[in-house]
Amino acid sequence: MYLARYATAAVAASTILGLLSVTAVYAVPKTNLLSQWDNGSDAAAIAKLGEMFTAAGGKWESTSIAGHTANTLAKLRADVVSGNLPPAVQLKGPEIAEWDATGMTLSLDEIARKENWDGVVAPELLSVMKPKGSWVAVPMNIHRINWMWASKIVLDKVGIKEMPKTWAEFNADAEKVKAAGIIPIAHGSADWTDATTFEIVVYGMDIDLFRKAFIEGNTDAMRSPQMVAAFEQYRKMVKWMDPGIAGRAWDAAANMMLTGQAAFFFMGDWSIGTFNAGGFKEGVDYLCGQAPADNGKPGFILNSDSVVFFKQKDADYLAGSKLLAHLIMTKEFQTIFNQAKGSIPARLDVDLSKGFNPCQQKSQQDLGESIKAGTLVRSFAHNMTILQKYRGAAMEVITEFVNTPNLAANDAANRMAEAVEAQQ
Amino acid sequence: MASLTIRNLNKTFGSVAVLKGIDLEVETGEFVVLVGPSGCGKSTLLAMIAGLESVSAGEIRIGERIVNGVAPKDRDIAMVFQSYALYPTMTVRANITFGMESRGVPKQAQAEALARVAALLQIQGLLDRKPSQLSGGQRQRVAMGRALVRDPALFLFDEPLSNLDAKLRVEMRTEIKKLYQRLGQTTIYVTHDQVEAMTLASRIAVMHQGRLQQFAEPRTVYDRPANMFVAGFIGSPPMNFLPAQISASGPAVLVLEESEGQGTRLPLPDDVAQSAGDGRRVLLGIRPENLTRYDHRWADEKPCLGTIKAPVEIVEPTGAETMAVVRIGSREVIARYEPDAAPAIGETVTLAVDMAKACLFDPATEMLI
Amino acid sequence: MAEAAGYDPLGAAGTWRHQRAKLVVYTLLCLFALYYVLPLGVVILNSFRDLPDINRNGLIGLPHSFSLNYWSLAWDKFCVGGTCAGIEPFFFNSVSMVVPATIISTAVGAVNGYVLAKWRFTGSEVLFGLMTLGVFMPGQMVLLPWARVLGWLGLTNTTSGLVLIHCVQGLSFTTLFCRNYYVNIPDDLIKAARIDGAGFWRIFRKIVLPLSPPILIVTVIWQFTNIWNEFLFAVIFSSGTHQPITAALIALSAGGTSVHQYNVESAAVLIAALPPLLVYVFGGRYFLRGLTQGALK
Amino acid sequence: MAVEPVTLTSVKAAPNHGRMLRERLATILPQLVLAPSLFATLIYVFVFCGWTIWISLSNSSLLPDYSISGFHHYVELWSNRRWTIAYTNLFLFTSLYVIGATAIGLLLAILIDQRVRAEALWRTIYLYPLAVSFVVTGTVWRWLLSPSTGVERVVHQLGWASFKFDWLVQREMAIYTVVITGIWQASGFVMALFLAGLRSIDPDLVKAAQIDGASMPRIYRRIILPAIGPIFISVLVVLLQFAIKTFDLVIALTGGGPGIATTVPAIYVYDLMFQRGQMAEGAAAAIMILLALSLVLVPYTIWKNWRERREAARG
Repeated sequence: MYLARYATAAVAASTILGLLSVTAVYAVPKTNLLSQWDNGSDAAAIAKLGEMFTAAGGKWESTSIAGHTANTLAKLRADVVSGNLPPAVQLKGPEIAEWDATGMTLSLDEIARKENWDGVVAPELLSVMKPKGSWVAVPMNIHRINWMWASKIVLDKVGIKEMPKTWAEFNADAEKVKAAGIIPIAHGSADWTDATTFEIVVYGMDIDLFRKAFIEGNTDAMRSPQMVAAFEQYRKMVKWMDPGIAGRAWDAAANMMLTGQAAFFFMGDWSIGTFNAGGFKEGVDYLCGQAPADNGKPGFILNSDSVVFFKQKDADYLAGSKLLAHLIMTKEFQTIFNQAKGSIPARLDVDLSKGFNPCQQKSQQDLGESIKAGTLVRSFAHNMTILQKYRGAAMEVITEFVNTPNLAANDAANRMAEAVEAQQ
Repeated sequence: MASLTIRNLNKTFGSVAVLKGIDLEVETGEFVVLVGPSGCGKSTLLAMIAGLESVSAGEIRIGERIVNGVAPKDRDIAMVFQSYALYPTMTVRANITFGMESRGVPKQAQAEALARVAALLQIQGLLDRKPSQLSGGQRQRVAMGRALVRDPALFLFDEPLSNLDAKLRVEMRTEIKKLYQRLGQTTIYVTHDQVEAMTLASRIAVMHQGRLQQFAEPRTVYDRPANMFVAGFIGSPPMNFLPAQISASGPAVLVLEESEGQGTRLPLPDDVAQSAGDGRRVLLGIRPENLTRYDHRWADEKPCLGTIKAPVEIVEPTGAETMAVVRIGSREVIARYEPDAAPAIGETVTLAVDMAKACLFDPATEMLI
Repeated sequence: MAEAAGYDPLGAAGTWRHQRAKLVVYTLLCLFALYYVLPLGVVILNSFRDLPDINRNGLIGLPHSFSLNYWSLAWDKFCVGGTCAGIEPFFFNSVSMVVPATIISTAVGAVNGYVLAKWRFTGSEVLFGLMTLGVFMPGQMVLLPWARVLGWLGLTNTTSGLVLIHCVQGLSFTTLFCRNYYVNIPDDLIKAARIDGAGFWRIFRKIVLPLSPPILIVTVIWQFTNIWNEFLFAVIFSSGTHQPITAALIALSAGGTSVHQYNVESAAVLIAALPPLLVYVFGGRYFLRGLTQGALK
Repeated sequence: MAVEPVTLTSVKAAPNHGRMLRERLATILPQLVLAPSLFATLIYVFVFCGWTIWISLSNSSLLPDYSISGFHHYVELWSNRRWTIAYTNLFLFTSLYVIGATAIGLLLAILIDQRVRAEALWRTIYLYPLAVSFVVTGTVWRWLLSPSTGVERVVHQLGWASFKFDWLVQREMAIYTVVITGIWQASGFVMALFLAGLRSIDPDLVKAAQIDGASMPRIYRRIILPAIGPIFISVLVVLLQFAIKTFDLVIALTGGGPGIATTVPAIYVYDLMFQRGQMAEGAAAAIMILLALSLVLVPYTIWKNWRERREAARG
C-alpha cells in the first residue's frame, strides 16, 4: 500500500516536472509590434504578418499608433522611460542608429548569418540596418520616392505623347496642361509631402547637391546657387498647383490626378495601394514614370520601413523577436506586404512577375539600374538620412516656402541653412 | 439633567478675542437666556458649550464632567438651530430619529420616543413630509422635536424663533415656556430679543463685547441693571439717561444739569444719596414707565416723586400706551402716557418722575451706584 | 413651473414689438444652430453614402445613395489599429477605462470637496488652492513623468494605469467642483448632525451625499467626456489589444499612407462619439442645474 | 462606599485608552482622508514640473539625461523662428478665442433666456460640441473649411463661381479658422455658464428696472451683466486654460500649417520632445507654456484672494 502510493506520487511529480521542463525549453514565442500602420490596407498588411506569426506557433499582439510619427516615438520613449522596452518597433533611417547607440537594441547577427541577409538585401540598406556593423533592424520593403504619376486622360487630351524626362520638358508640358485649363500638378500640402516633392526636384536637378545637402546635412550646400535654382523650379511648380493644397490629404490629391482634374502627381509608390483600391489601372487611367532627372540617368530615391528589436528579459519575447525577424525576411511576407503597400521587397531575390503592379516591376528594375549607375540615394523627406532635428528644421522651411508665395528662392535657401545650423 | 459650570472661559480667533473670561453657573433645571446684541459672543459661547467650537482657555463642565475636549455627540446635549438645520433630504420622521439611529437606539425605543414627541408637539400628521413641505412654524416644531426626542443633560437653543413672523414668534415663545414648565430641563437659550429673554428666563445672562455684563433673575436685570449697557439693552423703549449731581445739603436731591432754568431738583431716597456721596456727578437712569403725566393724587402714594417740565416733540401711539418724546436740555427723553391722556405736540407738559425706581450710574465707569 | 418664477424680459413690450423681437431671437438661434449642427450633419450624412457618391459629389452633400451597411462594417469589420475587428474592441476598452476612472475620480473628489468645505483646518484653503493647480498642467509635459511613475508601479500599458492617470488628473477638477458646491450647504446641518451623534462618514453618507446629485452629475459628465475623448495618454499608455477608442479615432482621421473609406470612417467616428453625446443630451439639463447651484464660482 | 470609586476607575480605565486613540483618530480623520489625494496631486503638479525644469536645463536628447548643462536651451528656443511663430500664435489665438467664445456664449445665453420654446433642444445643440473629441470635429471642420471640399465648393456648385472662402489655405488667415473652430467648440459651454448665471439673478431686480422705465438692452447692460460679473471671471479662466493647452484641434484642423503658420506651443513641445529627440529644448518650451499660464493665474489668484478677503471683511 505505502509503496504503491509512493510510486503514484513519484510518477505524478515527474510528469509535472517533465511538463515544466518542456515548456521551459520550448518557449511560446510572443511579440508586440509597435507601428504606425493603423488603418485600412496598411493595417491589413500587418494583420497578415500577425497571421503568419500565429501560424508559426507564436502569440501575436500589435500596437498601432496613428497620425504623427511623433505618437509612435512618444510611445516608444514612454515605454523606455517606464522600464518596459517594447519587443519590436517600426523605426527607420537614422533613428535606427540613434536607438542602437543607446545599447538597448537586440543584435540579430546570428539569424542574419544563418539566412544570409547580407547577400539578399539591397546594398544601400545595409548601412542603415547595421549602423555599427551589427544587424539590429529588419527591412520590410523598399519604397521608391521619385515617382511621377500622370493622368492618362489629361495627357491624351492635351496631346503629350511621352512622360517628360527632364525638368525643362516637364515645364513645357505643364504649360500645355495649364493652357488647356487643367491643373498641372495635384498636390496636398503637409510638411512631408512638400518635402517629398522638393527632394524629387533637387535630386532631378543635381544629384551631388542632394547628397551634400540632404544626406550629409551640409549647410553650405543648402545655401548654394544650385539650391536656389531648385527652389526657383519648385516655385514654378507651386504655381501650377491649385490654391486648395493646404490641408488636403495626399490621397485626395491622388484622386484629382486619377479622375483627370490634374495632370501630374509626385508621390512615392504607396500611392499604388490607393490606385488599386479605387480600381484604377496603369496604362488606362494613369501612367507611372521616373520623375524628371536632368542627368538622363536612371535614378532611385529609396525609403525603407524596418522593424527594430529591443532587448527583452522574457525568454518568450526573445523567441518571438527571432521568429518575427525571420518571418519578415521570408519571401512570402515580403511579397504579401509589398503587394498591398505598393513598394517592392527589400530582398532583391523576389520574383515580381506575378501579382505585382507593372509600376512595381519597373521599380525593381530601376533599382538595379540605379545601383549600377551609382545614383541610388536614401530619402531625406522620409527620414532615411539626417537626424530628425535637422530634417524637421529643413522641412519647416520647405513647407513654409510652398505656402508663402512671396518667399524668394534665395531667402528660402538661406533660411533653410540657418534653421539647420541653429540645431547644431 | 445636569448643571452647567463655566469658568474663566476665553475664545480667540487668531488675534481677535471673542470671549473674555466668562464665568457662569447654571443650576440643574434652570432656564438661562444668553442675550446681547449681535457680535457679543453669545452664539460662540453656545457653540463652545455644544462642542462645535474649541475652547481657547478656561473650562466647561456639564454636571461634574469637564467637557472641554469631548466631541459634541458625547456631551449629552440637544440643540435647536436658528436655521432649524432640518436635513432636507429626510422626512420629518427620519429627521427626528436620526440622532437615535446614529446612537444605535433599538427601533422599538425609537418609535416610542418619536410617538411621544410627536404627540407633545402635535406634529403627528407631518411625520412623512419633507422639510420643504412644511411651513415656518412647523419646521420650528420639528426642530424642537429633534431635540426633545432625547433626554439630554442640556438643551441648547440658538435663536430658535428669529426666523418666524411676529405673531408666530409670540405663540412659539409661549409653547416653549409651557414645555419647559412641563419638562423642567436645564436649558441654555440664546437670543438677541430682550422680550424673549424676559419672558422665558429663570435667569438672564447679558453679554456685550465678549464679556458677561450681568447674570441675574429677569426682574433684577430690569430693575437694577448692573451697568448702563444692560440698562439700555433690556427694556423697550430703552431707559433714559440724564446727567445730574447729588446734593445732600438738606433733604437729598438730584439736580439735573441740563434742564430748563437753573436745574430741576428731584427728591432722592436718603440711603442712595448717602451711599453715593454729596456733590457727586451721576447719570440718572429712568425708564419711560416711571416718567409719566403728573397726577396730584400720587403725591401721597409715591413718597419719592419729582416733577419736570418739558416740551413734547413727538407723539407715538402704540395702542396700549402712547410714547411721548420730550426735550430736556439737549436730550430727547421718552415718557409713557395712557392713550386717553396723551399730550399734543408742542405742548409743554409736567412729568412725574418716580425716583424710587430710578437708577444712578457712575458717568466714568457706567456702573450702577 | 420654474418659468413662472423667472422674469419675462419681452413680456413688458407691446405686442407688435414683442412679435418682432421673438422673430429676431428665433432667427439668431437658428443661424447659430446651423453653425453648430453643420459638422455633425456632414458626418451623419456621409455615414450612409457609398464611396463613389462621396468621391463624385464631394464630402459635403446630400446623399444620392443610402446604406446602413457602413455602420455594421465600422462596428466589427473595418481594419483599424492593426486588427480587422472594427472599433468594437476599442469601444469596450474605453468603457472599461472610463467607467472606473469616472466613478473613482468623482467619488474621491466628492470626499475631498466635503473635507475642504466642511471640515476646514488650518491651511486647508492653501491646500485647496494647490490642488486646483492640477487643472492647468499641459498633457505633453507630464507624459514622460507619468511613464516613469507607471513603470515604478508596474502599471505600464495597462488599463489600470490609465485609470490611475485620469483619476489623478481629474482630481483637481472634481475636488474643485464638489468643494465649491458643498460650501453652499449650511454649516448648521453638519453641526446638527454632529450633535445628533453622527461622525465624519455618517454625515457624508446621510446628509451630504443625498444633497449631491446636481454636482455629481456635473462632475460625472465632465469626467466622462474628457476621459472618453482624451487621446494623448490613451495612445501612449496603452498597448496591443488594450487600446481605447481614441487610438482608433486618430487612425481614422489621420492621413496615413492608405486609402480613406469615408463612409465607414464616418460611421466609426459617430459610434465613437455616441457615449459622450448621449451623456450630454440626457444629462444636459442636470448639467445646467448643477452649474447654477454653484459648481463654478 | 469606599469600594465604589475604585471599581469605577478600574472599569473606566480600560475603554478610556482605546477611546482616546479613537477620538484622536476621529479628529484627524478629515486630514487623513484628504492626504492620499493631496499627495498624488502635489506629486503630479510639483514633482512633474520640477522634473521638466530639470530636463530643460539638462542635455537630454533622445531620452532623459540628468546632467545639468545650463540655460542654453532657452536661448536656442527663443532664437527659433517656429517657436516665435508658435508663441505669437498663442497670444493671437488666445485673445480672439476668449473674446469670441465669451461674446457668442453670452449672446446665446441671453437669447435662450428669452423664454424660448424647446429650450432644452437649443441648449443641447449648442452644448454638444464639447462632448465630441477634437480629433473628430477638427477633421470634419477641415473638410468644411477646405476650399476644394467644403463650403466654397458647395457654393460654387450652387452657381456662385466667384465665391471665395479659403482661409484654411491662406497663411495669414489660417489661424482664424482655428479660432472659428475653437469658438464653435467652447461657446456652448460658455453659454451654459452664463445661462446658469442669468438664472440665478433675482427676478425682482429686473422688475424693478422695468418699472424704472429701462429698456431691455439697458437692463442687461446696467443690471444683469454687472450682477453676473464673477461668472465672467470663471469663463475667462476656463477659456484661457483651454486656449493655452490647445493641441488636438490644431493637429486635426491644420496640422500646424499651411507651412508652420498655425503652430502652437503645445505642438512644438510635442514635436521636439518626442519626434525630433530634442527633449531638453522641448522641456524648455513646456516651461514657457507654464509661464504663459502663470501670466493668467497669478493675477487671478491675487484677485480671488482680494475678493475673498473683502467678503470676509464684510462678514
